[in-house]
Amino acid sequence: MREFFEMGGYGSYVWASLAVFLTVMAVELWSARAQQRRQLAQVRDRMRRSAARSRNTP
Amino acid sequence: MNDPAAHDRPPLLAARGLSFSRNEEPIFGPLDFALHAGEVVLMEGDNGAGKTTLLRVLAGLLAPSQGEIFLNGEPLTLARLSPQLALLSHQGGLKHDLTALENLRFAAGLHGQRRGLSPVSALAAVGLDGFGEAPVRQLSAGQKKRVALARVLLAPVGLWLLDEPYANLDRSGIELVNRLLERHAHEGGAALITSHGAYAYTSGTPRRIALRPDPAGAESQDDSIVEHTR
Amino acid sequence: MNTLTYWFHKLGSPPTFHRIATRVEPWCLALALALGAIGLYGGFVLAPRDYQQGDAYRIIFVHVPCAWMGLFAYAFMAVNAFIALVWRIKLNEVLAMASAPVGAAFTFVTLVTGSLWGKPMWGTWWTWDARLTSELFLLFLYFGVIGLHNAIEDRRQAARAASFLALVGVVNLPIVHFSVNWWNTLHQGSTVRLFGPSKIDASMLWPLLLMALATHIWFFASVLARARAGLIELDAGKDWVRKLAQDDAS
Amino acid sequence: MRPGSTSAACAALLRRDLLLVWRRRGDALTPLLFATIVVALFPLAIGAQVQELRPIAVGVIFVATLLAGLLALDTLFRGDYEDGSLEQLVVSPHPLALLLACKIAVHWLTTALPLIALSPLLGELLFLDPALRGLLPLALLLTTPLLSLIGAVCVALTVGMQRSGMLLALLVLPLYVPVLIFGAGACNAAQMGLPYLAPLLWLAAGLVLALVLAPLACAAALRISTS
Repeated sequence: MREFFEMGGYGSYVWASLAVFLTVMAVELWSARAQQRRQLAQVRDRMRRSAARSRNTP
Repeated sequence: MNDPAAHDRPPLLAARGLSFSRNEEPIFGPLDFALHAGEVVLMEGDNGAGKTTLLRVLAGLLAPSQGEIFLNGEPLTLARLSPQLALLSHQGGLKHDLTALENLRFAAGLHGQRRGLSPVSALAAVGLDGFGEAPVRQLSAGQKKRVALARVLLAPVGLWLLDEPYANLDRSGIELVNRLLERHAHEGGAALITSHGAYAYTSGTPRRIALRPDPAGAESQDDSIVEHTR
Repeated sequence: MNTLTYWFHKLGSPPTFHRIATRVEPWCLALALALGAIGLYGGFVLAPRDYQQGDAYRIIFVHVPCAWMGLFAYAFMAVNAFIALVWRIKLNEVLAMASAPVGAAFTFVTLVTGSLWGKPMWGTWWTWDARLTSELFLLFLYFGVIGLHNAIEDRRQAARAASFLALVGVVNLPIVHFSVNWWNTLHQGSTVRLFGPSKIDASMLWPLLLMALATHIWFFASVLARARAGLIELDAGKDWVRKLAQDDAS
Repeated sequence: MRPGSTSAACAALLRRDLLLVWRRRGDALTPLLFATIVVALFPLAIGAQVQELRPIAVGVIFVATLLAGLLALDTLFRGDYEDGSLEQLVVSPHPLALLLACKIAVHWLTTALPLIALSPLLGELLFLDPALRGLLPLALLLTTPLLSLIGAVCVALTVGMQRSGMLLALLVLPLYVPVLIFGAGACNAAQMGLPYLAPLLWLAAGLVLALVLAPLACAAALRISTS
């Protein structure tokens, strides 16, 4: 099993490239989801602000 | 000389269902109006009401969100050229490193020259004769506005779109603008001017346009535009 | 209006697209992960060792699909940019701008895995190989589009300016590729084929194609997620977004 | 030329822009000084031996010229945008692409041409191979208009922004790659004794293409960024 991970001496490069691929993809998708949450939060803030403004202006 | 014949020719400027919105916020609502030869139309609205935006849309600088614009009956598209209008914007469009005359000579080269008018006589017409050689940078704000007005005067066009022509002008300046507008209308031209000052164009009641037909029933101004009574 | 344009028009309206995207996206993601897992298993475990490069060649199962994706993402962005500029459709603007960061991510991974592969093969992290150089400038093009998009406040105008740059870039890409190849022959003579095993037999091919499919589906999942965020930002004033925000909060 | 005709408008625009540059002729020297300083830095960094400087002389001159042109690009539309005369060009009855072509021509004349005239001096600073003294200005003559034309399209995209200097460089440099490769490549090929006509012909073809397409793209980009 061990020589499988060694990949004929190139293990570090092969697994490193796989790690880079997986992390970049994960970060990329997470940031896409985060962007969506942030936009929705901004919309809620704006709604709360406009609700507050309409309350205190008669 | 608001002769009826002026009305059967196609209006110099007509807008149909014209509206513009930026980032989904409406800047000015659906507008329908026509501008015939010999008319001066005043557009009122507090600042931020979209007056400058409307002028930029009519000049072809901005594409409207909806609606159409007709110059002399032909639809204006961004690609098509608009040889019949002169625009006066806030900045004035003058190069500060050049002298007033050099600016006017350039404008004459670019837009052409009205018959019987030359850069020098245009400068005299706005009360700046003798200032021809002064670099624009050294002129006061009022004088810069007069040089810009001279540029508009020089252009051989029927339609004037003037954004705040009265800004930075003293009493004699305001009278000058009114005289120019009256002579322009008299010669069969038309002008659309924006201002938030009450003193604008006192000679005769110009037609007024509400930028946004306010939903609470536009008692002062509805779509049927009251005719210019001068 | 025949059914096609009706359907296309219907899809074009943001709330509908948002609803469809919300439903489709998890499935895309799941499918991409599944295909990716199988592809990687095939490539890293099943595929035989290359008689010349040993196991180092396995990096192609990550490097090559990402390289293809970098170009596909740019093509996808350019097509949407063209439609957005000509017909001013909001959805295409958002899709074009959504695909830029994803394309940049894939190109970045291509460059990193390329240099990770170059180290054991050529002893240096970076080789001015014609294809790697083209990838590098593709990455710069992506950063240009993303940079321009973020630099302008008005969202619609930013999208149209960046779309215009994307179209200029699409014209420039083949020229860059051609000039870099010419430059390469000038300075390094003809280079040995650096990337890829000496010969690809069937057991290496199917994982590669499977990985390519997985990355494509992953690309759409990510673009859909970003497009949803973009649509919400654009329609922030509309009530379908307000309702969405409230449901999301509860 | 009847006043108001397109040719009169172009002539007026060319005359005005040249007059403007003449009024600020001090500023027109900055690209030259910048390129000279950049070239003069290399011997300090690399050492002043002929065998070290001569091989890189062409490349350094090309990059210095490219960067000097890039710095000068920002002034292409900024002045006109701020004082409203850009609007007058857009509203004028003449094709905007043609007017912008005139502006780009004046910009090239007043920034790149002096650099080409200076290039033999820059060559001496780096012990340029004497055989290239004739080819370098020719290659620059084909390269710099391409740089100005492509650069103008990107400047038009960033004209509305305040601090767009660095962003402009990011937009423009990937588009400059083929031009730099063929320009410097031609001279390097000549230096190595290889045939150098092919890259020059590619540059000429690119230039002819850009002369037609770039002003149109510039006008379209301007409409987008000023809308």
